[in-house]
Amino acid sequence: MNIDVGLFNYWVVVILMVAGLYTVISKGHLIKKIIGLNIFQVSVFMMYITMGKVEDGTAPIFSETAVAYSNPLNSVLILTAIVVGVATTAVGLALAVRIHEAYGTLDESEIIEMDGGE
Amino acid sequence: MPELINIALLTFLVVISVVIIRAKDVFTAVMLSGIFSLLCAGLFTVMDAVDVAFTEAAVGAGVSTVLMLAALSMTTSQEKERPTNWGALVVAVLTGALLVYGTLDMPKYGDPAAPVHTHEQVAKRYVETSLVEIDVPNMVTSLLASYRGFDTLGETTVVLTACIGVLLLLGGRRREEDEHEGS
Amino acid sequence: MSATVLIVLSMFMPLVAGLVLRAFDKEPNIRDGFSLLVAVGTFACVCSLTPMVMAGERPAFQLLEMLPGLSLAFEIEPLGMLFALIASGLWIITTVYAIGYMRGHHESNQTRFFTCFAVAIGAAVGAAFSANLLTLFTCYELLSVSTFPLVAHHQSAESRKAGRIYLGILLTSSVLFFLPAIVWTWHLTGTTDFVAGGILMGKIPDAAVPLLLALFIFGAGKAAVMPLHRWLPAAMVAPTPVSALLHAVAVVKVGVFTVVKVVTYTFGTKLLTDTGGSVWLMYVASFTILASSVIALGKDNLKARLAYSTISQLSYIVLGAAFANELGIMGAGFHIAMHAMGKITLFFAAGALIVLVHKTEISDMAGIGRKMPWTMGAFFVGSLCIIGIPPTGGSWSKWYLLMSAADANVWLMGVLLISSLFSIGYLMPVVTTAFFKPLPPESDHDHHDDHHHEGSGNVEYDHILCVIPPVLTAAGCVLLFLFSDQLYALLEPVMAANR
Amino acid sequence: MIDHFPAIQVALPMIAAAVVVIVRNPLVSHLIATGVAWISAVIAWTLLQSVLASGPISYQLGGWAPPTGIEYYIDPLNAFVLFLVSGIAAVVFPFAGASVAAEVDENKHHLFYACLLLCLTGMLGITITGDAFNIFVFLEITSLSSYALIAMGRDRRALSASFNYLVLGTLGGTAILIGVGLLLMQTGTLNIADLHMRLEGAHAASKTVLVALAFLTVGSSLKIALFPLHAWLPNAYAHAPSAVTALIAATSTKVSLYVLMRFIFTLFGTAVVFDVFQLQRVLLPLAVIGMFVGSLVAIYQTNIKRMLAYSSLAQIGYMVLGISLVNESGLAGSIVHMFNHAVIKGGLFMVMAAVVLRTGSADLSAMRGLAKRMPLTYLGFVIGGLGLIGVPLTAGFISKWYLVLGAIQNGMWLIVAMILLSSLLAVIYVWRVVEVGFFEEPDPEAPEIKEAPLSMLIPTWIMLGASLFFGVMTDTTAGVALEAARQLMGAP
Repeated sequence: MNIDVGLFNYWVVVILMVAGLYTVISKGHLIKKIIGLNIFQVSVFMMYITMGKVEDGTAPIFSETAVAYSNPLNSVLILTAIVVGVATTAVGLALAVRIHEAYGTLDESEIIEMDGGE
Repeated sequence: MPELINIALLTFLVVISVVIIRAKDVFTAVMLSGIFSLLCAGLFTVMDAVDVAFTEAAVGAGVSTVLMLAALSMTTSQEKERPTNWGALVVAVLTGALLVYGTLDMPKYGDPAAPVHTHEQVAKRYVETSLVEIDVPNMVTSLLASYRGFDTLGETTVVLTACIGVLLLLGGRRREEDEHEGS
Repeated sequence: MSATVLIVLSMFMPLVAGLVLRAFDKEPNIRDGFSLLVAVGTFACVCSLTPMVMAGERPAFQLLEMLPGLSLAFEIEPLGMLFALIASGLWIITTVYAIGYMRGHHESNQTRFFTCFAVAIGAAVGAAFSANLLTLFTCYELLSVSTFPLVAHHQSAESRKAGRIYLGILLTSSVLFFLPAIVWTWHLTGTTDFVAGGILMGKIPDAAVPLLLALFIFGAGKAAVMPLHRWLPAAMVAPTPVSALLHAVAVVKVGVFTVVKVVTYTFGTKLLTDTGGSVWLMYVASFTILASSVIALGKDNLKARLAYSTISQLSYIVLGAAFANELGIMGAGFHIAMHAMGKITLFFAAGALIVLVHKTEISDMAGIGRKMPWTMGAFFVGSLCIIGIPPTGGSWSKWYLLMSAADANVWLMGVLLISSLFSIGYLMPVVTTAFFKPLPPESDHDHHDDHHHEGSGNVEYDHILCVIPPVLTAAGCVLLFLFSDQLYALLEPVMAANR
Repeated sequence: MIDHFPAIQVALPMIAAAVVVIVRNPLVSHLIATGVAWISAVIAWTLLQSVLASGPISYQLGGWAPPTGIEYYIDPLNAFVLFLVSGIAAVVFPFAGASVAAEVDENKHHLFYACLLLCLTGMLGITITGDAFNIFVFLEITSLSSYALIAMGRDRRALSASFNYLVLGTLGGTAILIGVGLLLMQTGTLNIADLHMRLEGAHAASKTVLVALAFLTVGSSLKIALFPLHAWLPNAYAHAPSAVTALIAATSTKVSLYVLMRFIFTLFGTAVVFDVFQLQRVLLPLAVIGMFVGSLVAIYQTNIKRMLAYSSLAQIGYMVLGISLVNESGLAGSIVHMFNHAVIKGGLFMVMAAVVLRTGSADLSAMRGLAKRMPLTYLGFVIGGLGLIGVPLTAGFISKWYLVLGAIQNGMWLIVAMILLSSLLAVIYVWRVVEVGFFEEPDPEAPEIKEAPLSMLIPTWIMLGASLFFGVMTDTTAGVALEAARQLMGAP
């Protein structure tokens, strides 16, 4: 059974991006911002993978039975991007820990207030 | 059939993302983001990206979640109440609208004739000749190791950078604590 | 010595000397002696270039290429020669005067003073020799920046405020108008070189001529055409040697020099007369002449009065350029020299009054002429030169300007005549007050005596150093009258090129 | 050997970073970092000369011809930027010693230098590569190391500034990732030259390409700190360790600007960007607003590092303005200003590093009468300040000349006035500092302040000397910029 999903995938991906972006901008808790960043990035990954899919294709590993392969390039790019994402998360979290030590809070507006509004 | 799984997973993801936004406790949000990553991994498998799915499950759902939990244990998981930030919503939705506009000229999902699959020297070449040129059945591995090996080197450097960064930030910080209290 | 070496020496000797002077911070005698030596050397270099220029040569020298196709280059033509002669010649006298003034007045930061002074002269000579607009602009800006510390010399709140006005107006006008005018010229013609007869003919739409001219005139804020004149009275907080040489000679003359240069070598007088592009400027200059004369009449502070007089006299030169005919250019060139000699005399005298008897207000100067006959005598001769009465040089320049006005715009002859009356009105009362009003009894005498005691016996020496210069320059005013044919011969080629 | 210079250019600092981590000794780390920066600069200079003499260099990594594999593609533009980045690093790295010793814990020095090297690696990688995705990877290397470096500032505000930068920087990086993805979807390739070829065809005006352009522009603008996406910059510059500010302020935004140029001119091409999508209509107003907002806010700052940061915002406005004039002179102005501003601002931040080292503060009040105590350092500030204003004989004048010429060629007189007016605002904020240093007396109760150490003075003066040198000898800057602009605008 094949349903023509058309562009549906992309639209959902966009909704996820919006959710991630909103979390990053609007949430005060620094770690929650990082979660938002993650959601944003993962949805971008999904966009790449979605475009790499070929109808009736299989995973890009050579086999005798395959009719078509999905695009390996997209997978490779996203493998790299995932690592980059987690690296950013790690540095961000380390910063959050230090900020909590220095300010005693992780709330963005409180930190801005303690910095004298700069 | 895979399309149905696809739609179901995507719907789930949207629901989870909304719950994450609304979660009062960051701990909950962290756990949910782990689940989010796992579902993504599932989705990647459906879309034939098994290597990515594996990495996402290990790194996105595993490592990231552990790191976040560790960070939370050192800080606080309570989030201050904030009114809905309409400005942020507008920015985010506008960005989304722009992207949706951009999708209108995109090739359909799974279209084998899409340019991304038909470039003679890129995707087609990888699929058709990598077994001969590199002699590894997994095309993703061939790409990672050879055709785009330099990205992989860059990726390794990113990890190195992150490690150094975290060490710089957190290494031997016990001694400094007093100083920072004072500043 | 070859011409190139001489050009380089006359510009860079002052610049380098300025830096070397810093090393003698602790040795004021060596420092001041060295300053004087460099001044004499510079003048000698400039002088030895003069015969070549008189003979029709145009010594040139390209320093370096600043932008692809645009260089920092120098070429000496008669106007620049004249200006360089005035600036470097008067520098010697001013240095002598400054030594006396700065010591007599117990000024602090004297090393900075002499350093910046030397750099400013280097910049002025560079501007005089510049072969293209870009070089002129560069020297113009260098002059603005190097004279700022001189204006703000006293470091008091007042002088810092004056410094801000000074630099603010000069930089703003030059960057906002002068620079785009140059870039526009470059865009239109592909060159910024000074070429006898102009470069813009046929390259610029007629309607744009007044606009471009306006950018140049107001860009050269140092010419103090109203409404960009405010910096000049503000700059009077500087020590008097600065007012004398820089704000009566070097700085302001760079402004009007730019105007004359642009009219003769960038536009060409023919373009201006054909299109009528400079008519508006005649009226603006006339207004400036009259308005600032009126203001000068109302000033009691002598330096302020002289400052407004300068604004008025500068616009004579601008007016001569605006007439854009042979006699106008000749008159403008003449007046650059005559006004320099006359005005520096007046400022020297005013400074001598400040140092020796602590007088700044004209109303306090009753009878001072009897105590200081040489100083006030020089002041009188200088006044004649500014007003334009024989036997002083000023009469020649006024004459040429009048003749030029008769050709270009008869009505403006009236402006020239009326303003001469005004200048009699604001200069002569100083002389009459000094000579014919009785000395008030004993009022400031005590103070003067105090000065004698604390002045560590140097007073006589200061006295001489402050009095000789105005007498010398007053003599210069008369000499310029007698030897005006030399000046005419020098400037003749400029007229010929614009015939 | 010379054939492999492109690869060595990036690989050398990368390997050196790993070595430095292992070595652990602060002094040796510093020496290695300095040496590597010098070698990098020499390599970049060689590459630049070779590109100018014999045309663009294409280097295939792993031996796979593009677009199958990743390509390094060096033309006059990025050869120039490579030289800029490595040249600045070569001056700042030796300079960093004294400042880092005072501001960073000694047991972290080796990590700090490793981070500096990685930052350099990333910037060189971004600049040299001819592959759109590769840009993203190296951009993240630069970003991650910058976050860590900025957070090393002594003040706790460095931490929040760094976090802020991390969030916005990641958004910017991800936006670039989205843009690259959309282009990949439309063309199937990641190689910039190949992308350009394929975009010229039917896809040129598609909605997807437009959105890709939008995301690439926004992504790089975030990194450039183009108004109104500049929120991260002032605090990051103000609170980072002084040596880091000098390096990042001089190079990081410039490299991002290079990326924007590369996207606009090489990837999409002027026809698509300016004729079809009219990007200049967005960039031009933003650039002008940025010029004024930056300068006006700078006037009211009391922390001089912050003041210089806002001044950077204004200068970035100039550079983007040059791009949006869409002619050779404007673009040349933009490119040459990239270089000149890097040298000038680098020098100024180095001066501030010396001031912070000696007085412990970057506040205006701490600089009272400082010209007497630290004459050479303070004279440096004057030279740099004059360059910032764009006085003739300084590098800043050259850039202004081309920008004004570009605007006049388009007949945009209002823009001419804007460029000049905003450069006059620079006079105000620079002069404030000059006046305080020269015309106010030092606080009599303040402890005696010595001139900065030679290890700082010499590099600072090399940098400021360069700003004078390149103000009069313009063959290497304006000459190359004109050539690069000519090629970018599509002249044969």
